[in-house]
Amino acid sequence: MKNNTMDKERANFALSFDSIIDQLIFWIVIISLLLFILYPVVMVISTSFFHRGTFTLDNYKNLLNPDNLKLIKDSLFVAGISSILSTIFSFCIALFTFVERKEIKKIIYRALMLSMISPPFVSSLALIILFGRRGIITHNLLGLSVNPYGWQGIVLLQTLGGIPLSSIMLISALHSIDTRQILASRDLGAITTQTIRNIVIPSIFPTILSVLFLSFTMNLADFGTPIIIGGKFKMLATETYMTIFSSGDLGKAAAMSVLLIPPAILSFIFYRKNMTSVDNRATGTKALGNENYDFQLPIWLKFVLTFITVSFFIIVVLKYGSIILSAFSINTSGKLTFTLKHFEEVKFAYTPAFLRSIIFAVIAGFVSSVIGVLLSYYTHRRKIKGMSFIEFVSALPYIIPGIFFGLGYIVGFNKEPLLLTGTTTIVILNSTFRHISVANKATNAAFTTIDTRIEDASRDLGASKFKTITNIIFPLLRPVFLTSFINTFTACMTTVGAIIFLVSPKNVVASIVMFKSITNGQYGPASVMASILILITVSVNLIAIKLLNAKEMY
Amino acid sequence: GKSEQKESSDDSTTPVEETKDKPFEGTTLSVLLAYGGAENSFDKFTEETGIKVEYLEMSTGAALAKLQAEDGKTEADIWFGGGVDSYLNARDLGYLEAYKSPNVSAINSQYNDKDGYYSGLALVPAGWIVNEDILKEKGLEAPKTWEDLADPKYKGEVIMADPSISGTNYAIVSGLIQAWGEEKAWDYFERLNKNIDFFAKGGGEPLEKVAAGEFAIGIVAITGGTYSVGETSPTSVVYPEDVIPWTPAPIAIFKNTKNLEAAKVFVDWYLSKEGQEVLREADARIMARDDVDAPELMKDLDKSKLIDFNLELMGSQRDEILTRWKELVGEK
Amino acid sequence: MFLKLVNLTKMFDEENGVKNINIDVNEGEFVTILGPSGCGKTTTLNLIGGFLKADSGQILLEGEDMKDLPPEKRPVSTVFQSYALFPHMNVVENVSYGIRFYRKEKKKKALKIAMEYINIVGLSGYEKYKVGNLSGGQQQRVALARSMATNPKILLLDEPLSNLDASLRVKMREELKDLQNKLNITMIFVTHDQSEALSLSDKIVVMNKGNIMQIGSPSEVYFSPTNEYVASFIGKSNLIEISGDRFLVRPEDIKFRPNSEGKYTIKHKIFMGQYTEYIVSDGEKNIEVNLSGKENASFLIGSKIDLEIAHKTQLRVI
Amino acid sequence: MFLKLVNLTKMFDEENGVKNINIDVNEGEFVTILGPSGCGKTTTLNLIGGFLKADSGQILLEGEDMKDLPPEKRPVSTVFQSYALFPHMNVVENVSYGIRFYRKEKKKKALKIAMEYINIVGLSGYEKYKVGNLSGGQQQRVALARSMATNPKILLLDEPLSNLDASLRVKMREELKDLQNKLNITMIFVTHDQSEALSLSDKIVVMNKGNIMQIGSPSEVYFSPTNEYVASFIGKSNLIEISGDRFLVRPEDIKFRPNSEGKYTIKHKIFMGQYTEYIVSDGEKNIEVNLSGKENASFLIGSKIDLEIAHKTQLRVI
Ligand SMILES: Nc1ncnc2c1ncn2[C@@H]1O[C@H](COP(=O)(O)OP(=O)(O)OP(=O)(O)O)[C@@H](O)[C@H]1O
Ligand SMILES: Nc1ncnc2c1ncn2[C@@H]1O[C@H](COP(=O)(O)OP(=O)(O)OP(=O)(O)O)[C@@H](O)[C@H]1O
Ligand SMILES: [Fe+3]
Ligand SMILES: [Mg+2]
Ligand SMILES: [Mg+2]
Repeated sequence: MKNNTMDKERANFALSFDSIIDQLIFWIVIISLLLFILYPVVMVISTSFFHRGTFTLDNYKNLLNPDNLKLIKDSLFVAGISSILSTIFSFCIALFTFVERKEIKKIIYRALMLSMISPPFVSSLALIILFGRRGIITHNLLGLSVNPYGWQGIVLLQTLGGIPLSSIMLISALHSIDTRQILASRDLGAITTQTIRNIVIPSIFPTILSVLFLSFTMNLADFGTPIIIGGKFKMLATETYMTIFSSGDLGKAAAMSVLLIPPAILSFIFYRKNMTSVDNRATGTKALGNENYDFQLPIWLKFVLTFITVSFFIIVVLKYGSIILSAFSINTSGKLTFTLKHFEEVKFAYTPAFLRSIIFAVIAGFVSSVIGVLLSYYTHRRKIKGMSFIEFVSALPYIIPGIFFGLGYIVGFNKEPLLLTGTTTIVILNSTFRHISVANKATNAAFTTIDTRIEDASRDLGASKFKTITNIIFPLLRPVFLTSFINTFTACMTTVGAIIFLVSPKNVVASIVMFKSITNGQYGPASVMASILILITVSVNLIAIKLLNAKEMY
Repeated sequence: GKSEQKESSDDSTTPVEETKDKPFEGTTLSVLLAYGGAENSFDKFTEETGIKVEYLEMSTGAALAKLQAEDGKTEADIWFGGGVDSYLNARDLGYLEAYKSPNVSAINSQYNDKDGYYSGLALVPAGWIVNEDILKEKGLEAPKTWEDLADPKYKGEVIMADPSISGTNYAIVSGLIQAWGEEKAWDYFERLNKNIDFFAKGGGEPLEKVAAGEFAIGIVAITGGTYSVGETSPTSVVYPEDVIPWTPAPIAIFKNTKNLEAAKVFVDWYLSKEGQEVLREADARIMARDDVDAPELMKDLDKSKLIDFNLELMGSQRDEILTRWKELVGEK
Repeated sequence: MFLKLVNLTKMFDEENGVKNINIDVNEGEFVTILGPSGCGKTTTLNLIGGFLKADSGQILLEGEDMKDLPPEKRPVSTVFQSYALFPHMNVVENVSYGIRFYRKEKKKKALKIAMEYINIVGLSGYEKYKVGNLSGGQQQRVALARSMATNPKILLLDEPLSNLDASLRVKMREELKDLQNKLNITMIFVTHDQSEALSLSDKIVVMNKGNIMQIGSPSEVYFSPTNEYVASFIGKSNLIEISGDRFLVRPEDIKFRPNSEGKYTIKHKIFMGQYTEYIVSDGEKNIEVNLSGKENASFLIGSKIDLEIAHKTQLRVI
Repeated sequence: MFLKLVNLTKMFDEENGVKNINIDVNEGEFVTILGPSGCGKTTTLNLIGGFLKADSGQILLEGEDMKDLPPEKRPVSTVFQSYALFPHMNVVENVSYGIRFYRKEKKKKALKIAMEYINIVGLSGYEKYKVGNLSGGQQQRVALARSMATNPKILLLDEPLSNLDASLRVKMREELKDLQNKLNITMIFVTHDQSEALSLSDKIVVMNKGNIMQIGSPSEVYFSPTNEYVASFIGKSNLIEISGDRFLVRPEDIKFRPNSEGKYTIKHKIFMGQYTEYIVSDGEKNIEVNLSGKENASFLIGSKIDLEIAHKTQLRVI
């Protein structure tokens, strides 16, 4: 009996100690998200309401002037077309992948992953190099002189840019369809095309819509493509950027950015709705490989799909090829000459910038993965009240233009006690919190496949909440960690918009240097930097895969 | 570079003097840079003074936006080069430190702020870069005067940076207005506009676009870099035969600097004869000091064609001019 | 013969798959394929349904080989293990699907026909329900109606009852049998549950590891298994050797004769409700005896008894 | 009393949950909670395990209320329906988990202890296997070993056998009972399978819609159900009215007396192997009769018979 009471005391002590840690982690997650996402966003929006300390609606008064209305119309038009096209093409590529043999599937999947690693502006750069007025293909090969600048160029690049991620999302959606439903459809007399129309598309419709909305918001917020390839065609995101740069009018720029928020919120609500509908699909079925079930597409369809897929990959190869080529050559008025000059220019001058980029991206990748996982855990596993608002907050930076998020940091963190401007910390924080949403969404998806009772089991076996997180949740989510780390790392290596104002002479990073080179029109050195960035990103990703060794899971 | 530094200073001075000479040894200055090629001169400065330099290339427009967002609490010490209009703006917002270097006396006062908020480093004339191949292909001659440039035969072949983004391009617009008077200038811009497909988003873009053969003629600020692209591409630099707008490349100290004394040393050095010569080597320009020769490349520049430019006026008219400009060109 | 599988073979690799399957099915017959998990039941159905391509052999339906027809052209229909209902369609849309595509009726007509089948399976009133909101038993009926609505010559059912609750399972079993009697559809039914197979079938095909072990009526496979595998897979069995011959004795075919001098002692007793399971031993060998009814639930562990064997089957040596 | 649930209540909403649950469990007892899907079995276990917080009531273990302890502090352990094994750990890591955290042993010692339990459940040699590569039965054993290894005062089992094959289920049932006998652990076992409940339990708690319907030994609930619900949920039953009193008669407690003048006619017959199910009718009411053994499998549909009722139970009115 005495023993028993002692046990109990110890239990109580341990209980409070563990729950303190658990609470601590929880509050750190909450506060950091509010402080480093919501606060700066609110701050930057508030600059549109305050002019030198006094409240004003000036910035909104003529926000909807004819010029801006046209701008909105144009932006919606281009972002709309690009996202619809890229969703259609992605669906074709995904469908092609879905019906192909296992080996080809693997190859396509890898290639798509790789083609996601693309620093911003690289596509624009490649387009100019290949198809510009003195483009290698248009001029050198075909003897044409075409003008790549305009909305068509934006649509082309945004479409291509959206394909890798969209295809990957659609491929996994296709594979989550219960194979038996496809069999059932054919069993009931529907031929392949009818099955695709009536079963396959409706089954992955939520994903199709998510993909559509995701690429729509990203295209809407994209300023890198239009700024380089748009010519005289203007879009909302570019104009926001321009407003900042030309007039330094933060208030007006912020007000314009606010215009981008409604579609972003819409798409988030959409995503949330689909998340719940995903849960009640494919219940209780044994995973059934579809390798042995032949799913023959009609020849014409097969041809179209093959054509689209092959074309896409040819374009990808051309893109990377042209970057590498232009890193090694000079193309003057149609004459291609080999040179190492660009390498000399880049040489050692930027080594610290590259090193810094790697360090920042590794830290951001790691921290944002951890926070993203925890956020998802508290929201969807512990189902703590109010967490879905926090989850919404975490999605904000993903759907508003990066430059806007960056400005928020400057506006929000330039006074004591939050004086961070000019420090290395602010760049890392910004990169980290900008990408929480990726880890969060990946974790949400993973959680739907993990039995909730596993956590109960862990606690039943004596592990506290905190120990359950470290011993069960994190190890189980290792593959998610990997994906989100790679995503964030890649994004950080190549991001520009968000940190363009945050970097100071002390903490320049490679992507900024590259951006500067491109806007100065120094395509040669820019290509060298792009090649190095791609190389670093691929290598670090491979190392991460090796370290986390996600393959031998399950 | 560290050991080299030591050696060279050993050569020129005695150790005792060294400590006196280099009171800021080990200090690091942060520079916001908008002066292509200037980074090549920093080593020499460090060698002479022991002050290290870190820099970030950033267009002056972006830098101004950043300053505003930070409310002037920048971590940078020095603003180096770029569009003088942004300097004027920053001065009015109180972000700059007034400092009259003893060396300004050797500099044409037209280049400097009268209260010393900025000083001129170099003079940047405006002109054109032309792609000979394209011209030949189209059977065109290079333009000789601004009026030539507005000739419809160059339609679609002219590129210029958006003056609201590029300080130097704004200086060109403002300069022509000052030189010709409102009426003539605006009439001219209207015709010129017809030849321009779209405006570039950065001051450096026209240069490379012309070099790459995307356009035949670019309106550019002429620096050493403008000439050097001619080494690898069929381009050449053309100065207008009628009037040449120009702008100074300024230097200023930020009010928020924590290294004011070192920053003053920096400004002094770059305004000294030696500093100016080093800077000229780093990027060939016509330097602000009269006692520094124009670089070999620019010997053919006829200084008499330089317009009489009132910088204060340029700064104060900026909003007005750009608004009108925007109305004129529309969405380009 | 209505359906004839001739030497049908499909091997996924050296070990897994089905080998030389020969089954004859008469019109209107209810044939059950019974076997443990992984024995190739689903594979066999998939071959008939056309979802898998056979390595060799023939699938003759009314004399014509349909081996090379794609699933959508075969006059057979499958009720899948997990039903594979289309979750984005409601009940009537699910049921009319095959009528539109297989029977090629116009949408409107198809909906009308579908209503009839919904009525047959007793789901009238549920036409507009999302299938996700139906209970397991109701879903199962939708799947049944959907398949039957294509007027298949043969209905294939892959463990359709295995996802249901014990009591619902028994109920649906009866309904299925009723339906088959009423509509006289030829059915091939897959299960690993022996009582399901025994209670439903005209003919049972017992499979193991990709091979057929025995084909026969329920009482044939139960009372006259041709090999030990079948004997032990279907029902419990005691193997008793009498003067060199081996006999199969079912636990329920043994009776107790209480006798304080008896040769056997009761070792173990498990009350199963309907019957009580006793393990008795003569010191050498355990014999399982199942006695049913309350009267037989009260023998005590340790009691001495004699056994009376009411029925035994001699096992042939294979 | 070892474990005492007193007026335990947990309502998720107006309808769903459990209400006023009172159960007494003795040390070493095997108690089964039996009921249909959704009746609150898992909820009751979750309350005991600490995964849910009760609205009201007490959970007294050896007299002390453990209602407010978190799961990790309760001296009970659960074997989950889906096992909830840790997929990123191998067998021995899974089993040692609770030894490390609950028993707070050093990792090395924990691994050693784990080996003993792996041995007990007969998985020696599989220590290093990833749990994903184990069969259902093996996974079940790992889950059992993992829970037992914490030396719980009570082991809770939530339908641990429902994911298994019919034949494996019977086998594991026996193993579980053996283990309980050997180690004398108090177990609370949840199932919706009446034969599982009958064959395993010392005491059965029959639940329905969040309420307890009856608590008793297997033969009590089978032979003396206190209400119709229990009567019909456990085993099949005929309700017969004799001079105003209602009696429960189990189908296996009825015998046939062939008589060409008999009052009853055989309407329907289903061969179930071990027994044959007959539906007989006197023209008004159907009665189900189960006769076991081969000798009783051959009555023909249409035959006239008389019935002899070997045992009946009067139903109290509630
Ligand atoms: N597509 C496939 N590729 C490779 N092997 C397969 C495939 N489908 C089934 N198998 C293997 O073939 C064997 C037979 O499988 P099948 O699905 O026919 O078994 P089953 O009798 O239906 O079992 P269950 O009762 O578990 O459904 C199994 O060993 C299985 O692993
Ligand atoms: N977390 C919950 N929130 C709301 N309702 C719940 C929750 N858990 C269970 N319920 C409801 O409470 C009732 C009892 O559920 P419980 O899981 O205890 O049933 P069960 O007897 O274990 O059923 P099964 O045999 O299907 O496992 C059900 O109606 C269920 O829908
Ligand atoms: Fe416990
Ligand atoms: Mg199967
Ligand atoms: Mg349950």
